[in-house]
Amino acid sequence: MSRIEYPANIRVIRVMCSSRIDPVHVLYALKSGADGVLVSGCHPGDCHYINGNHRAKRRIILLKEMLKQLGLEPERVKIDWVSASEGERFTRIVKEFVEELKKLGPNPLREGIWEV
Amino acid sequence: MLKLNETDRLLEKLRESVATLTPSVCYSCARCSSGCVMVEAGCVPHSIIQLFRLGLLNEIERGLWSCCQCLKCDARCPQEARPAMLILALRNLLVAHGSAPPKGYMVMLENVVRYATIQQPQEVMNKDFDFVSRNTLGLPELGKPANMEAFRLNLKKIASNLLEVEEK
Amino acid sequence: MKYTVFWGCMIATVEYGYEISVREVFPRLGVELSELGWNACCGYPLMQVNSKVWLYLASRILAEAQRFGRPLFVPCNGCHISLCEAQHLLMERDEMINWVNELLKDEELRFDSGNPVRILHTIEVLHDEIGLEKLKKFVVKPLGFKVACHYGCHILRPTDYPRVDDAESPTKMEAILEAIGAKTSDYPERLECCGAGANVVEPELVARLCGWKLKAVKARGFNAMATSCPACQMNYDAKQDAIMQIMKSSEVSLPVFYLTQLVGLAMGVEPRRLGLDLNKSPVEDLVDL
Amino acid sequence: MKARIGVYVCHCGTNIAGVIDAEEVAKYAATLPDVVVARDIMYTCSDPGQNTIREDIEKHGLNRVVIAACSPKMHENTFRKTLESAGLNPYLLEIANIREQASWPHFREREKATEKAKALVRAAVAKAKLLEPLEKRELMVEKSVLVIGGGVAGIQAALDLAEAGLKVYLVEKSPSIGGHMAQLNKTFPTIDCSACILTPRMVDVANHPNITLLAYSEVVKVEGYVGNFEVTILKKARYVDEELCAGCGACADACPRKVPNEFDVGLSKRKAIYVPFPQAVPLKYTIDPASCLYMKYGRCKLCVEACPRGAINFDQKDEEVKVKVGAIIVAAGFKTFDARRIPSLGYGKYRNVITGLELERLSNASGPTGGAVLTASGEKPKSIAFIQCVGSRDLKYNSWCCRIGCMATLKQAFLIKEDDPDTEVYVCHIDMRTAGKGYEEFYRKLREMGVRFIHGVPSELFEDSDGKLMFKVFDQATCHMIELKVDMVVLQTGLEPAEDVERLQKMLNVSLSPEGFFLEAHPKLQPVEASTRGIFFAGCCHSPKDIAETVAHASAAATKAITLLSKGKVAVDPLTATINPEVCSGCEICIGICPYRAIQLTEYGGRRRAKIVDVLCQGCGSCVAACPSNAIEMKGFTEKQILAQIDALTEG
Repeated sequence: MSRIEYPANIRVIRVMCSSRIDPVHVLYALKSGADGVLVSGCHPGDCHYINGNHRAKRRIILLKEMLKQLGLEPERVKIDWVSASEGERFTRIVKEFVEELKKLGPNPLREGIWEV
Repeated sequence: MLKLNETDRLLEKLRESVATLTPSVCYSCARCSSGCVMVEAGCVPHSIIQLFRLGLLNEIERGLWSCCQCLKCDARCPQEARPAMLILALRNLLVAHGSAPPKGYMVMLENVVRYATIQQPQEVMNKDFDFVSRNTLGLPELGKPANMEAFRLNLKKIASNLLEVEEK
Repeated sequence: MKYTVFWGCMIATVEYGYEISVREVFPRLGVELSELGWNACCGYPLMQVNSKVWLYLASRILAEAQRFGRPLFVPCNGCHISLCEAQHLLMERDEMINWVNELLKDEELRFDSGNPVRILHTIEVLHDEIGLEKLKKFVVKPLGFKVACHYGCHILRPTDYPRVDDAESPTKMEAILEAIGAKTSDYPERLECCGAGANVVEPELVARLCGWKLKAVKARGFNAMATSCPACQMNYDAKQDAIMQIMKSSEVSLPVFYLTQLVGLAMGVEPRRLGLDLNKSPVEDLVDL
Repeated sequence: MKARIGVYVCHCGTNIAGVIDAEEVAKYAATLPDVVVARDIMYTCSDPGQNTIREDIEKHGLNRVVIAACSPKMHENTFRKTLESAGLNPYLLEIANIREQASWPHFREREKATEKAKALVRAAVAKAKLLEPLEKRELMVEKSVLVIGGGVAGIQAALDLAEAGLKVYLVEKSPSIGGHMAQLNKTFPTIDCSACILTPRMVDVANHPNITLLAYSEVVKVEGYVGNFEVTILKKARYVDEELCAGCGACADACPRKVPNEFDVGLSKRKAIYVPFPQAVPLKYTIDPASCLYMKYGRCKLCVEACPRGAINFDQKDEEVKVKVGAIIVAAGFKTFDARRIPSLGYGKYRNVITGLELERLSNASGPTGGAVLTASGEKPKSIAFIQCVGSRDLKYNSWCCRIGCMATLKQAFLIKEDDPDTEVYVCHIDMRTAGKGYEEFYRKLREMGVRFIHGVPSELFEDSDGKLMFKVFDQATCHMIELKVDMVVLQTGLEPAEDVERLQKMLNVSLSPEGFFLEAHPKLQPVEASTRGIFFAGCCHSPKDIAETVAHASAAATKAITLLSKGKVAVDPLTATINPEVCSGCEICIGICPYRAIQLTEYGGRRRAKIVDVLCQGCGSCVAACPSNAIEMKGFTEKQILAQIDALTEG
């Protein structure tokens, strides 16, 4: 990827396809104190694994609904599409997401205010 | 021999204010200048971009005010470098830093402060060689802004440097 | 169709032919025009020396227009780009709105970003609002002669917000002229600028530029030229004598009309009621004054 | 067995160490639980780097290796081999990508980058602890290859493959192979006749026993995976029996219908029954149903009467052909930029503004004018101006360089000057790009021949009433506006992705670069491979190329396919899903989810249970996340491993 800067406070976990991501992983990350979780996959219609990204999208949308019910900001979870050649797009998405999370403030789960 | 005045503070200001424009992407294909109607008057858009990048501001001033802002260069530039916008920004900044704009602009500005329009309604000659005015043509009077005082104050606030110079 | 009209400086102080013909023609086509109540500079020429002056002047017109709740009809190309660009800038950047509204307070005006103004140019009113089919119904004297369209730069460019027609292949003006029975066609010099923006510093070069285009239009077999911008009209029409002197040539002599004057003629309006006696170019070659 | 982990932090020269304190990261790694040895190494992928790892495995009895370096896409395989050679299962490796994910994007924040690198290493160690040895799978492969596209790239690839003994299916959508090269007159810089060097190869294709040529056909469906693709090809009806047609042309002589000839870019006419050009391969006539009078109006059939062999058959139907292949080479070519999109240059409006490809046909002896370059009024132009980069290097259209426009113009200028040295030739250019063997020399020659180069491009063209073209161009060499009036203007239009690229991309499940060309797996080291195994790219569908580069690229693609298929089997990653039948409830949710239809129902202990078909599973993990019983596990990306990574990354 090209050397384009993005905020240094994101940590990456590699999976082969966004559809490998279980909503449980996202909840687990939030519970463990991550301020937000970005799920990034191939563009719709351009999935390396045919249609895994659609599955991932459906799961994340449902998860966001659940977060609402739990009283946690659904904006803490985001799914977006970035192909291997779109360094600039990735950077933009990460920057925007980090900005959004900064506005939301720290994850209440981290402060131990809450228990799931 | 041209000298690079990299340390010029004005240049820094200029760079800052045109940061949103992208003159750095120009690679001098000269499509802008080839289509420019004011090249004859010393306005060569791609040269202006290059002079700006090299910091040769004194060279830029020549020809800068000839641009007629038809925006053709902006529309045709293959790299979207927007030469006309750069020229506009440079004009603004030179004026802001004390360089006098061509007289015609000052006349318009003073008239706007005085009458709200760039000039007062003129008498014009018709085909019968009679002078006619809005009134004789039956055109209604177009008023001035309701609060001319506030209008003038605002303009003086915004364009203080230009208008003060004039008052002296 | 009810619009608020903003005339701007050039039309209201010297290019009366445009105002007269609009006032004569538009009501006949079912357009109701209400006045803004005052006239003031749209800021466009002053953008060159101080963009803030421009933004202030343009915003106050937009703010005033918002009060009327009608689309704003702007017959001048310069005013059109000025107001469109100012609104584009205001809608994009909140800090601009705050700056402008701070100034407008003293004038008891306020720009409301939730209520953008629909800004319409003459060509848009005739082509998009009234429509060609309706326009054709008013034609009683199809023009018959061949007219070259001169759009003027500022209703076509820039390309980063919507303009009146396509920047490289506009068609609306030709369509209007054909609807009123004129002949027209594309010609290579069609999109060339009249140079009005440089009148302040390079009047002679601008004159030669206009002369070159008039000559080309004539050589290509057109009987007249139509404009829809007071600055362009002034260059091609009012300055034609000066151009002839500078170019030392009579080949540049050509009738130049406002688009609305031609529409009026086709509708059977008496030429003087369209301000045609104010045109400096030899319009009498085609029209009985 | 207790995990004994070795951690290697790579400097990657200054790529990583220029930003990240590799030594500190290594020191930190040494403090992590189960880490036995941690080192920083200048180039871990180099021989000495790999040797260090091997020695450590032996000396310290390492049973897991963590490498903090570049993207796993770069060197995961390299290091797996390192482990294997040291007797360790290659899947006991975990890579922390501290280059693309830390040193590159955070090069201005050294401390934060180092912190991030530590976190990524911590996560990799946490995952490594839970890694399990996996066994590679081997698949049998079909020793045959599908080549999509019959231009010079497809022809070259097909011949190379066929010579190597592989069975080749060459699919071309138009009635003849040959592609753009068949349309060209001469080739630069040697001025070889394009057809003379291409047509013998076309004939070779037709005659080669290992090549099945499917012209006038399109690939409509691709299923399967590396080594075992199942391809459906639609063979369009020619309405002419290929077996019977002898290519005599009596039918075309009789056909009354004339339509613009695509091969001559519309500069000449062809009949409704036609061959695109006389040297077409296969030399079989085709009826174009859109223009055939009989097919449109039900009357005519003059061709049927004329054909001495009764080859014409209006009842012919499109036909589906299914083939099995082990690899696919995509050689789908390009299209030229439509100059109408830039109205200011007057193409389509002014008669004497033509494109480079049109000039190619005009100057070709087999072209519409028999090789004479003529203006619209049929006269020989006394002056010609070339305008470069039309639709290229332009953000509004195609941002990239077309790579061949400069040389194509030089070649065309050469032919014009050679024909008549008195013809004035102007070239308006941005930069002249003539990198290539013998290219710069050719450029020099053209300057010697008196071609006038103008450093600048015009903004617009005007047509004078005499049909001549006038334009102004600002020449940077003289700093003057130059006004020109010429008889003909040639727009050297750019190259862009072919029309059906997106259809192919979806069908083949491969990626496109932002420009819309096919994206290779690695720009330097895998220039012909798709990221989907078993698929290769050749020629201009991958990026603009001249003929020499296209041929080299096509041969490279063929070689890669030959290498892949030569052993008769391929090893594939063991990173597949597995289902624990004890836990599975047989709900079948996973079956509907799997995009590869790799899950089947089987009997287990008298009950219906889902089971993964190993060879079909591609390891996406879709089913794992969907399984409500947590019965599915993903090798290499297990639930425990992922949660351990999350724990490690959210720590601190």
